[in-house]
Amino acid sequence: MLRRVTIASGPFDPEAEIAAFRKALHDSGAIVTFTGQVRPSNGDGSVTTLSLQHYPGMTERGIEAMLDQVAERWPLEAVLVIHRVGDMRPHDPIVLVATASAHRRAAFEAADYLMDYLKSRALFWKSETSASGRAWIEPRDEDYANAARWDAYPGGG
Amino acid sequence: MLRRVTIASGPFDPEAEIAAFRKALHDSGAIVTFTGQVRPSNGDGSVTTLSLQHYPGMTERGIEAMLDQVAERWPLEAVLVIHRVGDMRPHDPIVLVATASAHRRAAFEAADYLMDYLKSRALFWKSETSASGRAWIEPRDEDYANAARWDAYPGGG
Amino acid sequence: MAKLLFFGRLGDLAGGIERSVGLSEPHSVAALIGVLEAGDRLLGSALLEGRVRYALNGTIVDRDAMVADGDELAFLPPVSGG
Amino acid sequence: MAKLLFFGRLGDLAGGIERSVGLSEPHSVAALIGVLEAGDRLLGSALLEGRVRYALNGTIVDRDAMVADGDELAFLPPVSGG
Repeated sequence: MLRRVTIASGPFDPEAEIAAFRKALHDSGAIVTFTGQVRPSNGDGSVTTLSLQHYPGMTERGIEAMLDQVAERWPLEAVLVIHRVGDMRPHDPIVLVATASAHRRAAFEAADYLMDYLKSRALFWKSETSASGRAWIEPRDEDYANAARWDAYPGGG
Repeated sequence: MLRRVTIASGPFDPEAEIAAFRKALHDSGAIVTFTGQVRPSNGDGSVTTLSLQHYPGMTERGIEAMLDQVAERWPLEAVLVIHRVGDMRPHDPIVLVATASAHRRAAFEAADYLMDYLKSRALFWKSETSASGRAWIEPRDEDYANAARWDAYPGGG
Repeated sequence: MAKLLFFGRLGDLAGGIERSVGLSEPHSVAALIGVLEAGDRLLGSALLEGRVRYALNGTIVDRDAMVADGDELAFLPPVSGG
Repeated sequence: MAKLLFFGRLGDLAGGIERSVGLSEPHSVAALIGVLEAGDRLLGSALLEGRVRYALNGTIVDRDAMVADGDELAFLPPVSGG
């Protein structure tokens, strides 16, 4: 399985990355992508800056270990993970996951699984600055619940 | 819900379409895309041409009716469906589905659901030309099984 | 004249996707298939296969539906997706 | 010297993400937190919260793990994803 993991300290262009990812494929008919971007509002005020911190080295190793699991679980030709750190503004891309497979079910499930990992277990810490100041964000119950769905999953592609 | 359905008789550029789709969003933090492209081989020989036929008017109305269901079932800001017809070569894009939502679960599920519809129930007829001649393709059991998953689905995003 | 449309492999059997037939009086879909079968046994039996559906002016109908001059009747074999 | 790293909200409490401490002899993680708590009660209790994890040279450990000069000990509050 081709794989690339990038922690980006500056902006990235999701569509340019998806195009390069797709051009490198040989036998995949199914490509799934997830792009996460900064939402302009968080419910209780408008966000001006989102800041993401990671633990250089350990964050990457965690993602690579997750890709080992993904490679065993689903028949994928390629996987791409790009994750921003540093300061971002509304509408800036935060994360891109792309998966490619002969089978669309494998591509969907692997992308979904990776996003659940990145949202609930990967080593990133996030703070939001809005009109009411700066606040560190911890995972929502929803993120834990999404990730827990896979624990009971029978596996396979 | 913003929506666009296009039946394309010529090539399209998935990443240019995804970029335009994403630029038009106001409040979505989650964008899921599925791109389907012609595989170079089908197991028993290499494919030289894939031809897709549709029933102009009725095919589009079927997809629009499916988008009505999707809009009721998931809280999406926007949906895009582009589907090629005519003659295609290996690696040419066949279909693009993009969904955008505040919630990544809604974006994933809606894209997955739409692809199951497009693969198993939308009015497209496909023939493959390979070394062994031209053959019409009918749905695989897998496609029916994928689509049937949703019948027992409790719904909601 | 009524317009008949043959999709997918049915178009190969019919020798083309489109055909026009003059109907002096309305025919049921079943009766129309009977007329086609009289001219081409293979095509007729393909149109009667259980998985073939019929669309009259863009709406799925059964074999009792009546087809008149000016109508469009499409024969839809199982779809094959994208 | 051992390097201490404080991520997320722990960095605000520690007044910076990184701090160096000289260790004349190896200390357990628990003992090291005790030293930090003596200097800053608020930081100490935050480092002991149940959801905070400890990584010694990039591997998750518990509070019994021994930290020596040259080691890197990171305090990891609950992650918040992308």
